[in-house]
Amino acid sequence: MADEQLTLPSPTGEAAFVVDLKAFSGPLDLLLSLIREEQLDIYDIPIARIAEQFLARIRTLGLNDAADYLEMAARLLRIKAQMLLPRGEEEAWEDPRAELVRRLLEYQQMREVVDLLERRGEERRNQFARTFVPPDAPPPPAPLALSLSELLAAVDRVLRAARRPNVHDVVSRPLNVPGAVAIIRDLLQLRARVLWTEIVNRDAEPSFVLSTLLGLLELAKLGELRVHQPKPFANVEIERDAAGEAA
Amino acid sequence: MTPLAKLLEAALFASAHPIPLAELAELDPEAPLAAVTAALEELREHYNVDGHGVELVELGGGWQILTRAEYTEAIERAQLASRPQRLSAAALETLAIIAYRQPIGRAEIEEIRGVNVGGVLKSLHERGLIEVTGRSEGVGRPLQYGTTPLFLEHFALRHLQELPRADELAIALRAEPTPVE
Amino acid sequence: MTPLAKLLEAALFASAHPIPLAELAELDPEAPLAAVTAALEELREHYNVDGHGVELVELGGGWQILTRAEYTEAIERAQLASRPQRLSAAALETLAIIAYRQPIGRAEIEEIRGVNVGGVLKSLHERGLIEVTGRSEGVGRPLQYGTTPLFLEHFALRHLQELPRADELAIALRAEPTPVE
Repeated sequence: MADEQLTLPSPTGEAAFVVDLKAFSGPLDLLLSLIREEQLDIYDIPIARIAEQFLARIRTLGLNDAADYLEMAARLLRIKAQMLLPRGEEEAWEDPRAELVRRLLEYQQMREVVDLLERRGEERRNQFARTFVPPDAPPPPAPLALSLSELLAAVDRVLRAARRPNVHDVVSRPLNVPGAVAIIRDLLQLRARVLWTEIVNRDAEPSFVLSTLLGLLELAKLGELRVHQPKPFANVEIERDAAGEAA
Repeated sequence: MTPLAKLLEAALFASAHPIPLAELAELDPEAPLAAVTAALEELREHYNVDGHGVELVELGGGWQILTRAEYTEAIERAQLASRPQRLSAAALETLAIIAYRQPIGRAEIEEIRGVNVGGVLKSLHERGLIEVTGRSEGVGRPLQYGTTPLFLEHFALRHLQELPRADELAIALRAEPTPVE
Repeated sequence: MTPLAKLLEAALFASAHPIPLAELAELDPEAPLAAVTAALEELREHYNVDGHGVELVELGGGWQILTRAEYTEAIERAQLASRPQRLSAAALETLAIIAYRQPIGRAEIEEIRGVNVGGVLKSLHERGLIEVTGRSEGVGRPLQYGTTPLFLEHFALRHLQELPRADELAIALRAEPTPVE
């Protein structure tokens, strides 16, 4: 886990100091530990007092640059102000602390799970699994379970999720191999050698890519050109075949 | 040991992760499932009674052989293996929330923890303890997270149901905020 | 088994590599070398006489516990037979984007999906579903990806044009039986 320390530049520009955020895992943690220290009733928090202590603590811990803590401080001060408002009709009064209490309880509940995970994790940490597995030939990968409808559902998800839903339509356009053959022939008339990327640009339609590919293969078969890829993934080089031309 | 128990032992020894029962059963297509579980029990008994340095445990949705805890220190001292780093409190809190509320989005986790969890989510994801399970329907269709089988393995849980139910937790929001009198 | 033999078993199980005798001896600084070799012999005997799925062997200057050869075939077969692997939602979405927009670079995919797709691309590539088709003209000439013939084969498509157009798709996907009200 990343070391959760923040190096904060001191406002006066003096030596930077390091705040150990590990002491508390967040503002709720700090708040709960204050409540525990003071042995307060979580359902009836003296909000003015706790707000004051919270502020004092984040000041001494140097946490006042940590936005999450500041946000909580502001929240406490807001609640404190609301508590001071005249209540009016007692029945309609909603305790401004209610939401905070709910969050504290929820957080405390989560901490209980953390304790459990910590215990179990520590037990597991004390046992080693097998690490040395003698090098066998890797078995062929298991067959892939994947249906077309799953793929299409994924397309649908992407379409609906995309910020700009501009996934191209695949246009059912017939392949135009003769057209591609003509283009390739024209290019090879001009130059003895062309690159694949010079024929097919990056946003070419799949149908054009396929047509070009088929056209190339056709012309190679006819002996009009040679297709050459110097290394895997390299650009494909297409050369006029002098022998074919002569023939 | 029975031939089936020996076969299971061989497979379990060869694996760095728990093997699900269904996969163990495939080792011998002719063995009924009951025979496989009986052989697992036999193997576990054998390790316990006979006195071995390892034991057979059920966790992470499968079965795994692990060294006994009493030898950990000596093995680590001899630098033959080392224990993984402990998770930080921030990571544990985030995992606890995801384990209970999955699928859950980042904003909801931050709401419960009261802090930004971007960095923690990233590192939990890199460790393979959580995964993206999809997107929610909400505004911006935020990513949803869930725990992985490795999470169970890491905390020696057989399955997620082994975690106490929310209402079984001690302070499980048992007392509703008392109405103001 | 003697305590020393159990300790050796645990260490041999947990170690990431075969362990030379000298290193095994460090496990218990008080045990004389003769005791260590005797304990190794005891462990080997135990595996042989008692009938185990594994055996203790000395290979390449170190000791290791290995699966007995007679079981390796069954284990490999079971791995093969193990349930076919599914693609994660993240992998499927990435594959879908590549299928419809190829050739496409990683940055554009990430722009659409809103998350890092490096790992997903790698695993789709390893599975042979996508391939590098070239480099784009953009800054840094990033790699471009496209689907492979295996991709078509897997979905029993003759060519990419057989994929439904995006607007047809919306209809097809809604054609699921509506729940009875």
